[in-house]
Amino acid sequence: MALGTRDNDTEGAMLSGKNELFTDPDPDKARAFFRNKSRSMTPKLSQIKDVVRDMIKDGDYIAIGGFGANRIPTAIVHEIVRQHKKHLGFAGHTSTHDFQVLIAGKCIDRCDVAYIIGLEARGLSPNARRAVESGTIKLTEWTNASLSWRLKAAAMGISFIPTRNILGTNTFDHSAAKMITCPFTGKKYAAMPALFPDFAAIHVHEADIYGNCRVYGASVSDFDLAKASKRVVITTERIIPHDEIRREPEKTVIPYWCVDAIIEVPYGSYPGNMPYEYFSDEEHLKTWLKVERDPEELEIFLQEQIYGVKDFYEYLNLNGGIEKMKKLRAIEYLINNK
Amino acid sequence: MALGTRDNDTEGAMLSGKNELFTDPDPDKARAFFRNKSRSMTPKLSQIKDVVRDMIKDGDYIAIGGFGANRIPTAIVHEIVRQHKKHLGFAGHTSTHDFQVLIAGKCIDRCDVAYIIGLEARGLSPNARRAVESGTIKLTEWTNASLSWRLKAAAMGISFIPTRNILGTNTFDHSAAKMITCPFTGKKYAAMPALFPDFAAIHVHEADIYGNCRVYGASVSDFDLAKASKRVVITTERIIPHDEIRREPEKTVIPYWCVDAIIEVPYGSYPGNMPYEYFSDEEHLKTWLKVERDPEELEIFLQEQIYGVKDFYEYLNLNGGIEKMKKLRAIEYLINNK
Amino acid sequence: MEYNAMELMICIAARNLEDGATVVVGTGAPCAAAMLSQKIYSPNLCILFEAGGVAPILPTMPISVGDSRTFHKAIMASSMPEVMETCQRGMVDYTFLGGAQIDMYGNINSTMIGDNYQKPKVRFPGSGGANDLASLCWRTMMMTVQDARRFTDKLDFITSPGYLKGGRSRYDAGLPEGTGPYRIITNMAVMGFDDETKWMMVLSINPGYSRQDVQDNCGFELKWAKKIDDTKPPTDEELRILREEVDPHHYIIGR
Amino acid sequence: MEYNAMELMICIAARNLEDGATVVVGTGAPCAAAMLSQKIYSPNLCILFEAGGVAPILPTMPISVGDSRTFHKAIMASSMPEVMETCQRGMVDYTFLGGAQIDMYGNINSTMIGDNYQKPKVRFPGSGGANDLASLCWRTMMMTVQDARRFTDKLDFITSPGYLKGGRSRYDAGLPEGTGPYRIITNMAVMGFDDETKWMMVLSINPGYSRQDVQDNCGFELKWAKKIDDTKPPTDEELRILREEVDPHHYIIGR
Repeated sequence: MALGTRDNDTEGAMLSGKNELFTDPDPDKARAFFRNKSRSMTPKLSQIKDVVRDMIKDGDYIAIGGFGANRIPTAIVHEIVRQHKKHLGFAGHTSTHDFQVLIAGKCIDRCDVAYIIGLEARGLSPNARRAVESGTIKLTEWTNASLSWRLKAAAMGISFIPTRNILGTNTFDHSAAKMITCPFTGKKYAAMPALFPDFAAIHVHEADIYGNCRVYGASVSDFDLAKASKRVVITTERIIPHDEIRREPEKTVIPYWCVDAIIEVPYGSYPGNMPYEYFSDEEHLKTWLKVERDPEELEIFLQEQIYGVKDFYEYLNLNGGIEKMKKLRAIEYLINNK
Repeated sequence: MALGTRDNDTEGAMLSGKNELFTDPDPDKARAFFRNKSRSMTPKLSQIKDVVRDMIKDGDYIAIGGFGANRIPTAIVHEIVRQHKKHLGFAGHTSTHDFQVLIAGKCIDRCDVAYIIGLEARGLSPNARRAVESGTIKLTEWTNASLSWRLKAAAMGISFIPTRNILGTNTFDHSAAKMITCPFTGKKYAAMPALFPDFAAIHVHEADIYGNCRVYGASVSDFDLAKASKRVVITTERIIPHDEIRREPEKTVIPYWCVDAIIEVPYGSYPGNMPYEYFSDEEHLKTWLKVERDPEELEIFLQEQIYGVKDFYEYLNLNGGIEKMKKLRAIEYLINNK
Repeated sequence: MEYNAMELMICIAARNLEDGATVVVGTGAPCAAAMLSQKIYSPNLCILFEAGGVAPILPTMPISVGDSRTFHKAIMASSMPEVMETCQRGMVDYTFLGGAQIDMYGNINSTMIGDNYQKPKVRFPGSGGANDLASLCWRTMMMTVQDARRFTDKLDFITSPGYLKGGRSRYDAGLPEGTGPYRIITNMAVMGFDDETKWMMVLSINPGYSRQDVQDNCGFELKWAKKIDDTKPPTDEELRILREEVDPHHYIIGR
Repeated sequence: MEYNAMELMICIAARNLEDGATVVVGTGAPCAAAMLSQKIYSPNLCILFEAGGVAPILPTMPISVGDSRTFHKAIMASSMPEVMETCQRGMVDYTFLGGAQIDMYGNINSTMIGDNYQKPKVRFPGSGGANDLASLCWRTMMMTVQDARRFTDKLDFITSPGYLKGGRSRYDAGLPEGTGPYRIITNMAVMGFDDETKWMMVLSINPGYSRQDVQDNCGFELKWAKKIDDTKPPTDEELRILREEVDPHHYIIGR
């Protein structure tokens, strides 16, 4: 493949990735939005159904917190599918089960890709692979660090950040990054455009009713994601008293002003892993990969697991309820208690 | 004053701050240094005297952790003066008491300035002011955020970061920043050159013998400083068991590989404030500002407080020892126990 | 009740901070204004400090913007980049600056007097975070005693940006759209800035002063709003809370 | 003892990780190699995972590079930018990549087969963090079964950079000085790269294979080191610890 295309701008002939930039990196437009975002510390307890109905429009660009099938806000992801949201853009920053559910629900039509069709050591998602190979979703190519840094640029309030990855590769050519030169050293950098999602959902361990959040274990890019996104929904394993937040302010990793709504969803990362709480349900994830092989079987499975249940609690019960959760807790704690 | 100077580089006529860039922002030179920095998790307990003797050369560029007179590694600062280190460069990122001690000891001959001659609500340092007004130290002008972001660029391993402050002002003109244009939006940015100090000293609450550190309260820029600096010394209120670090890995804010030496120094931020431990000794700081008015009185005071004592413990005893510390703890905890 | 100029300025500033807003403050009068506002007008005002403290319950006035008080029972004890980036992202409404000189466009000098940078006649504390906050927060306010040397059309050094040369020059320089000086609160008057030219404009005159006083104590020609209000003097409630709760030792408001 | 190709490759990789080094690994064979190395050769090897886990005491093999195991009793549970920036700063020595195709300069394709990006014949998982780690860590290693379709001089897509077009082209493109592919470990041989041309060069041949086998199963002409060693087969200790402690369920090494 040809390496890169050349811009005709006045800065000289610099390389430029040729795929589409799905979101606007303009920091002044983002600021104009953030200027009107509430900073009032008011209670924000909400319902999954309402939040998905009111805060995601068809065509929005969304991002999901966590990594792979770890600490993911499954209840929100299912509800997006259940409400048949359409034409969503998606930040595919090692999004595995979350992406795969959304693409099974035909919610996504464009995606910034780093890693979306694999499920890590578990194998590949046949349905996600079909979607990508059939060309039904538009892709722009990135990497995990690229998307991390794009979110960081947005969180910092700047329109780009210079980085030393992706240079010289087809990954760059099929990105929407640009090559720039350091004004001090003359070194070449990839300029990563800021990514301001319209909507993000993040699952955390603890939050108060205002949205001050605590997360334990690897945080991936979620703190930057919470700042970069225009609308943010938090699902949390536990609501904790506000006074507890003030008792240890070092532990707050997402401040309330980033957050538009909070929903307490115990076991909210199921079938994914929630660090220090419960391990992933490997049987359930294996079933997903199996039924995905046949589109018809997949539809039946989606009907049973998502469309046919009224909410996330019914889904949890369908898959073993509290007894299953107890088993997954034992696995998380490396306890032989099956 | 004239607003900015123009570069003759090929990128076009862009504005450029005209003061000296004291350190090299080249990320490949920094990488070449870091390549050989030990990543071995070995015990690093050291002595103040040895560390200052062996890890700071005359002419080095140094930075001190904390903010103002809060969480500062006073023992290291005193020892630098006691050992008559000379011609040091300094990162003056709201450095108040630390800078003022070092300039009283005539250790510094160049400084990146954001805030060095004030002591916040306590007033101005007459001696630091004399040093600056007499032109005996070379200055390049920055701001707190600028120096923060310069350290962040270094910590990220890149030679610059684009920011939206200092534009249009004489602060920019007397900096060593450059103006650049965003390749996506055409917006103007200040490019902040990465700052890789030769040496940094940071005072923390807890560390294990390998240098894994915990800090409570506002962290200022210290996590980036620890990563950006070539050699890093940690003084800590307490050494804690390594197992305790592994019990709550979320609390580690500086990983061992950044750290070259660890010294346990209880009350190590005195006369500064150590959050959750003891408040600043306002009487002592007032005395500093008073004796500074007269260069001769200042010399006598330095003799008594620094040159004439053998180490930091003798200095603590000279200023009230454990009984004083008890009083400062009471003030920190807002307890009426004078 | 009787009051002094500092008390007046703090009370006026407090009224300008609406509920649910965010404000980065330093030590001294700005912190007092924010605390007073929280106690009377804006219980939900979120106070930030540039060293990292976010929304503390301030038990006493901080001595340093990084001391323990600035994150006492706070909702977050974060970092300087965290706070500055929150400003840069457009989530901080207000900040306060001090300075030795200010011009008609609200540009502020807190660096030096003289014409030789390397050997200034007088060196002041410098920017600290002032330039950053003036660049990145939506609205900058200043409380200062007014005299013709301080209010000058020739700054020795522009430390922190106001509207630079007026009009759109601030934004053309690359500073964020829509930001800039908002209120200059002096012992004599309250000033804003003309929407188009960005020239300093008197909005209201404080009790006991005349138009003449205000102009005579300013080194450049002031603009005047169509309707000049009389600044409302401090209420008894404002003074009581300021003196008894916000600054009980009268460190800032004087004895 | 008998051993299979996967066991051999893991043992060779483990020997290449020296004590006191840092390595970012994924799931599977790379993680097994790092764990084996820690248990025999390099107790002080620091293992990092790109989602944020740093130096865990791995109780079992992780299923995901972000699952609980990756920061089990770790020294830090950090973030993706934290780990990637540690790499970018030059503090990470090794990483491992996988891929569907590799060329003579160590460039790797893990994205797609076909010539139409928007409609590939086959889509693979893509970069994930592979490009980042290959760009930013000092030395990249790969473990793979060798055949002439996989080792090709025409990649359908360069996902992760090797030495690009050889010589200094990698550094001229802006990638950090001194970084690049280090060892390609296959079932048949261990390859490095020529210092000048950066062309893939055979260093040692594995037990049971010949020069002819190695070249026949490679789609481009290989260079040969002046002295070609015989790869040392896995020791009994290596195999015992790999089978009993590192991968007791034989997920990776097979049954």
